[in-house]
Amino acid sequence: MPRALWAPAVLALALVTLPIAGLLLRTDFARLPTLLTSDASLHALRLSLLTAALSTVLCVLLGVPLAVVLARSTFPFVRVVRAVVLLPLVLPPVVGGFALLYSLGRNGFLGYLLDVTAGITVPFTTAAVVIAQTFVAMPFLVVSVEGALRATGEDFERVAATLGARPATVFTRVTCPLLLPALASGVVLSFARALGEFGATITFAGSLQGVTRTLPLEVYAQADADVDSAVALSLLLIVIAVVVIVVARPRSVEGVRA
Amino acid sequence: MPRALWAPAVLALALVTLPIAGLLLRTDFARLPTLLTSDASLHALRLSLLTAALSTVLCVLLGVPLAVVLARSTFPFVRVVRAVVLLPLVLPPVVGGFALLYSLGRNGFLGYLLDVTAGITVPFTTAAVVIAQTFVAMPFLVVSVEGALRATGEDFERVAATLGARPATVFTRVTCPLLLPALASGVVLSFARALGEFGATITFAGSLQGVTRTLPLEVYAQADADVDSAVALSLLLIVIAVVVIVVARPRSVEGVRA
Amino acid sequence: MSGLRAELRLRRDGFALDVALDVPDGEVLAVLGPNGSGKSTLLDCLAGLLRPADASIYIAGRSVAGLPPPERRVGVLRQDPLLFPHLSVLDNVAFGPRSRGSDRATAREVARRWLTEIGVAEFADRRPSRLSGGQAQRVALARALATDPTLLLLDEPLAALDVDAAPAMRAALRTVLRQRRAGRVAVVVTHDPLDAISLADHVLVLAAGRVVEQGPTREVLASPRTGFTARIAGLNLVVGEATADGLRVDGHALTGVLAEDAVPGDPAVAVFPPRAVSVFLSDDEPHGSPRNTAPATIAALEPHGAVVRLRTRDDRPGWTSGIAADLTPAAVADLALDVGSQVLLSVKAATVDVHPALRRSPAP
Amino acid sequence: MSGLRAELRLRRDGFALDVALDVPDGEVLAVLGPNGSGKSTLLDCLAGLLRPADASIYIAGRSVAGLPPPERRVGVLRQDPLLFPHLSVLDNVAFGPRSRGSDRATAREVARRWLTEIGVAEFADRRPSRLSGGQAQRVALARALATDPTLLLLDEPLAALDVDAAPAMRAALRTVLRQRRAGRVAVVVTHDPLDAISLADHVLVLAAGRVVEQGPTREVLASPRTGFTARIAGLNLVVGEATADGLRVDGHALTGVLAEDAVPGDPAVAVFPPRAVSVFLSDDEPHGSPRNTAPATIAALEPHGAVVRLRTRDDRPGWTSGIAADLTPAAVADLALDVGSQVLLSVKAATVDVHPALRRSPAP
Amino acid sequence: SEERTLTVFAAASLTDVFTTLEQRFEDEHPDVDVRVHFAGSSRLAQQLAEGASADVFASADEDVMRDVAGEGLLTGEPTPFATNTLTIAVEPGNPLGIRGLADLAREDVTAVVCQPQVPCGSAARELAAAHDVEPRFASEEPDVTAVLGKVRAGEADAGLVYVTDVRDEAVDEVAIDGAEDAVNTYPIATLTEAPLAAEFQRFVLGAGSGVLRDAGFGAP
Ligand SMILES: Nc1ncnc2c1ncn2[C@@H]1O[C@H](COP(=O)(O)OP(=O)(O)OP(=O)(O)O)[C@@H](O)[C@H]1O
Ligand SMILES: Nc1ncnc2c1ncn2[C@@H]1O[C@H](COP(=O)(O)OP(=O)(O)OP(=O)(O)O)[C@@H](O)[C@H]1O
Ligand code: MOO
Ligand SMILES: [Mg+2]
Ligand SMILES: [Mg+2]
Repeated sequence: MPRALWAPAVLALALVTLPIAGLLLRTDFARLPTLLTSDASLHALRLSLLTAALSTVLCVLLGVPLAVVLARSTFPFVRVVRAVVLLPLVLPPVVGGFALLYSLGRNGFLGYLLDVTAGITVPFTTAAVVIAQTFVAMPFLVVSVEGALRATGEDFERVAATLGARPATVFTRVTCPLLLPALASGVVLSFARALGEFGATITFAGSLQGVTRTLPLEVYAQADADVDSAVALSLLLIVIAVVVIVVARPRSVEGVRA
Repeated sequence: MPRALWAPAVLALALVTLPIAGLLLRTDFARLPTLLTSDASLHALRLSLLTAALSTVLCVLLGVPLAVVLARSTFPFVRVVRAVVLLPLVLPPVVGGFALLYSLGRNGFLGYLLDVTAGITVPFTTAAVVIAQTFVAMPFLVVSVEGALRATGEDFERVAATLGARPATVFTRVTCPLLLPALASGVVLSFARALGEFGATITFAGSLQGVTRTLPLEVYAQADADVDSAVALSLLLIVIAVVVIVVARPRSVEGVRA
Repeated sequence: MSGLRAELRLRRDGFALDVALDVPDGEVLAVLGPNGSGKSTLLDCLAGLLRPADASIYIAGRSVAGLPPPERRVGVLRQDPLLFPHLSVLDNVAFGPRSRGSDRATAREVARRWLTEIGVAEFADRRPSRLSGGQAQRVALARALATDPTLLLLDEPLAALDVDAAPAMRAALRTVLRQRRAGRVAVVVTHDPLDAISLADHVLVLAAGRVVEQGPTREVLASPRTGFTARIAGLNLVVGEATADGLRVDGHALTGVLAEDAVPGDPAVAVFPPRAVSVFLSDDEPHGSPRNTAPATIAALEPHGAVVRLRTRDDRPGWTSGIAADLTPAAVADLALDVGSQVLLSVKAATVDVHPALRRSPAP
Repeated sequence: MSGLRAELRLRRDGFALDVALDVPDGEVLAVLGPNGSGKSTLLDCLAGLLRPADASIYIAGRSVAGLPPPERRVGVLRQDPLLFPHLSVLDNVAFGPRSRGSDRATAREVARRWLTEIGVAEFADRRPSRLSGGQAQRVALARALATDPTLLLLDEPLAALDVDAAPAMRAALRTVLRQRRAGRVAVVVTHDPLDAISLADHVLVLAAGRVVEQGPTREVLASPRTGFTARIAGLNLVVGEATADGLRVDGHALTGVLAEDAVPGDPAVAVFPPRAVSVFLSDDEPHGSPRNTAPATIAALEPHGAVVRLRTRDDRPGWTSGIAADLTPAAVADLALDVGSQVLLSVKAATVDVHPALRRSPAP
Repeated sequence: SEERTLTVFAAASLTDVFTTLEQRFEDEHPDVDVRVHFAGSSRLAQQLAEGASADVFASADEDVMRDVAGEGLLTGEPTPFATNTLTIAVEPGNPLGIRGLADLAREDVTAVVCQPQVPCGSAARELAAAHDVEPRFASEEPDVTAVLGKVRAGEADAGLVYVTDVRDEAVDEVAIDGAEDAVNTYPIATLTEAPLAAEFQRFVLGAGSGVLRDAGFGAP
């Protein structure tokens, strides 16, 4: 590893750590317990963890198959499909929210159908939050996993096939385990993206305590009135994140070959 | 590839394409030219492309070295550093904005120093936008690149070293080329994240036309008053994205082995 | 119809493969050829990893050209071991049986048996990344064998093995290939003529993607028609029945060194290089250590690199029929040898290897 | 002091490597040993890819144990070709010269020369993924050689090569290794005794991480002290001077087949297996094709697997001193051979290979 | 001559009028570029406290202006320049027949409101409390434009907004009896000593008042 890399690496680290240090410096630790246990905070935290977890699960269940199809099929239109899948990445989240409203909202073509046939309205529900988060987060998972699939190549999958493994077995016993590190990064990225989702959520799902007001919305709302409480909530999230990353991630992310 | 994957893959694709179809259905194509050439739209578009490009460059310059250090060094504290680097991922962007404000703002410890010694105030400038975007987008690059580095292993780097290549040569002529597909995904992801950045930007940089009001902020501001113009802007972004992805991405992302 | 029958045509950049082959039920085909002649490509086609548009492949009478690998019931050892990095050695070998429907315990049991057979049982719990080159090669061989396939495809199975391991593996492979029940076929790519002789009934020689020689092992190796085959083979092969101290041919004895798994009374092949055959004039019988001395008539004399290769007529009972002997030009001149000369051939018993034959009649 | 001197101790899971070696300036060491004995591990330590805490390594008098690979000026061919997938074959080979400071054009020129030398120039513009196994192996060899290192480390350089390519590569390697100027050393891992004989001055035999034999090639291979060495080698080696039709030893001739690159008048080694040596009673000289018949005295007789190995006394001028001959027990009984018997040894010229010797005096 | 820049921070509910005022002011001063930054008043105040530079601040709430004054950021006295009251925005034609605040509690009505942290939200609460009704809201939006947006998009049947927000045909208005029980007073103040800042403030208080009245704002 070239020495010269250390300087930018340290700078990069500083860019991340200094602001977080700033946050810690500003934290009113005395008020922390009160702030964290306020009704609004607890509701938002619970809702955020729940919806982000749900949408991450959805991202994995839907995104991994999509990534495999993109990486392994040879249809000519795959390239176009890949471009389409990445669109939510570049769409400003608020616009993503409108896109969702226009399809699943009361006046959207799907939403209208759902309303008329099943009496279901999606906007302003927790389901809307999950859908919005999945919409913005899934491309992150697809990109990570597809990249890894392409990098790993098909050699091991071919070997497995010659040993008699059918596609489903190859997928579960070879593709997935070898994909684990990338899948782990993908999960971390999409969970993070879902957890931080703001624009699409507020546009498509609104902001009601306990139903659709996730932590970023709560923080945004509180930020006007009571920054301390927003900061306190964030600290809690940081602690959860560090625990998740340090405890759960290393085994999988450090890879099979380590 | 197991057949069973097609169903969820198609569902995933629908989740992404239907909302975008909804957006297209609602677009007022007649007004499109007028909307796209409005002053506010052009300012926002120019500012967004500029800042997202700048922060992507920063992400690459700082993030790749950091990823290499994380993947290749054997210091015991690497695991903790990795956790810290991922924090901006889980921090709600608005809180990230506060963190930046608390360190680089007028009353932040660094901001104060900058103000006193150089007379520089960072917040509410275009620089602040770039910093905010870099802060939230860099972890995406680091995660993609580090994952790929671990997956590739060090075999080729070792071979290069035995052929007499010094670390810098190994890095530029072996590590980087082999990393290209992952780097390309990382760049796409972090550019996308930077382009969609809202919460940290509005908190740390505000929303002033031509200075800090990027496209997501403009879209948010316009959305309620003039949805059509927001949608028009988004369409423009989508077109840019499709062009970038279809034209520029395949060669690199489809990988060296393809 | 059973066995393996295939016709393949494939283009790949500048390279074109065009092969037709036919391996009867229960037999083994060895594929020889220079680097880049298409041996691995041929195996990939048979395995279904490459699917040329222009191909017909029948395994045990079933057309498989359109089928994906798992439905072909093949077992493959590729040139690169490619052990699954995320599985232990044991689970790598158990992968095949598991995929073919065995439960975990049974599959592991099978795997353990094969690891023991191949001599790498001690590494069962290791990750593949911690094996040496030869150890990995052996584990990959065990993994291919453990699938118990209808068509077994082995690409250089004994490469990277040490001098102790190679013969042991060869004997193990021979056991496996001989035990194979009807309806089974194996194709083995090798650079070593000994593998062809000791493992295969048939030989196919490839050059630049085309078949240049094909036929029963004994015939192809004993009378090679191309320079390449001659260089890798050009061995004398004598078919007969193993005895305690060598081989019996048409009632005549040929003393030699028995391979470990050769059983007296069973069909066997004696192998010795032309350079090991000494020639004496008929009236000058030597009295020395060479156990095997018998009369023959010279059929041909031709230069062969630095030496002269002499061939005997195929006109007598016993081992001296159709034998090649390499002599220096000086020796040929000194003994005044010519076509039709009556000579005594002598070959030291220590240079004669007696291998079990794969079946009673190795010819088609 | 120059050459290579190393003492290494390394533990890796259950495996322990403990090796001391010393290769004089300008010479070549062959490393032999069973699979998993630590050959590749030893090479990795010398290359700097593994850095055991307990190691001292001197290359040309310079301590390199603490240095990373590029500062050791080594050139390495590892067991797996590991060609850079993102570079063409040409650029793979040019990588070393480029890294050592050549400009792009010069590096490519050097690379092209080596590709031609190794016979794979036609693949210069291909991606490595489109090469056959043997082609990739050869490109990797060219890449290692192109670095022109002080210490050249080759791990099974001739594995995966076909019968035509292997001798050609061996000859090419021999040329390279002989041309090497003072201050250069090479270590070659191999499973083939012929590589050791034709390429190396010294041999080191590893077993389970320890050195079990070490010394001049001729001595180690001619009188192996371990079963393993005996099985891989146990060849007769006779040192002398090449002649037009073989070798001259102490003024006596040994007729044989000259290797392509052997030059009459230069030092050379004749190699033939013990099983090729026939034994006659002294009063019964044969008149046949064997060109080489000369007297000897039996020094020892010992069982050696299925055969009896006989050794001659080291008491006469000419090639029959200290020679091993393998006979079947029946032959020994028949000729009533015993220690002290006066015999005639006979060996067919066609079985005697004459290789150029690496230097005038291969013993220390 | 070089173009001078004037930065104005204005409450989100002033978006339309201040956009008009910006235009007019620039017409009168061709060498001036006015940049107006619209956001919720409290967010603007916070940005000012953290170092955002602006010349003029127009807030939708007197409490917020007091906070900014408390930070010592003002260079002049805050002056009230407009008032605003709440109303109900409904879909065009009012298909659900909403008649007042009480109807916002109906099961079949999806209503949205501002979050209580912003002036329009606190006014809404005040008004509901004064009228002793408990409307059911599907969402508490971060500012008033978001509320209006939800009604415009047809996702919400009704939204509590300022009377000044319902001037276009995309929504209809249902006036609230007794809306004046919760009145917002809008103060304006300068933040720099720049003459242009004072001039802009004078402009809003003078020529601007007509524009404000036309838009539905009350006189302070
Ligand atoms: N992926 C590929 N694309 C194009 N050509 C290829 C590809 N792989 C191999 N080839 C070429 O096809 C020919 C046959 O290759 P193949 O691997 O079958 O040879 P082989 O007989 O197995 O050789 P070896 O003994 O070296 O393993 C070679 O000339 C090789 O260069
Ligand atoms: N990464 C590793 N970690 C632990 N043990 C290892 C590792 N790699 C190899 N070994 C073990 O170390 C021993 C020596 O391995 P090495 O690769 O040096 O053998 P080798 O002599 O080169 O064998 P081969 O002829 O099969 O290539 C073997 O027993 C092997 O199982
Ligand atoms: O104009 Mo406000 O500050 O959204 O109530
Ligand atoms: Mg091959
Ligand atoms: Mg090895």
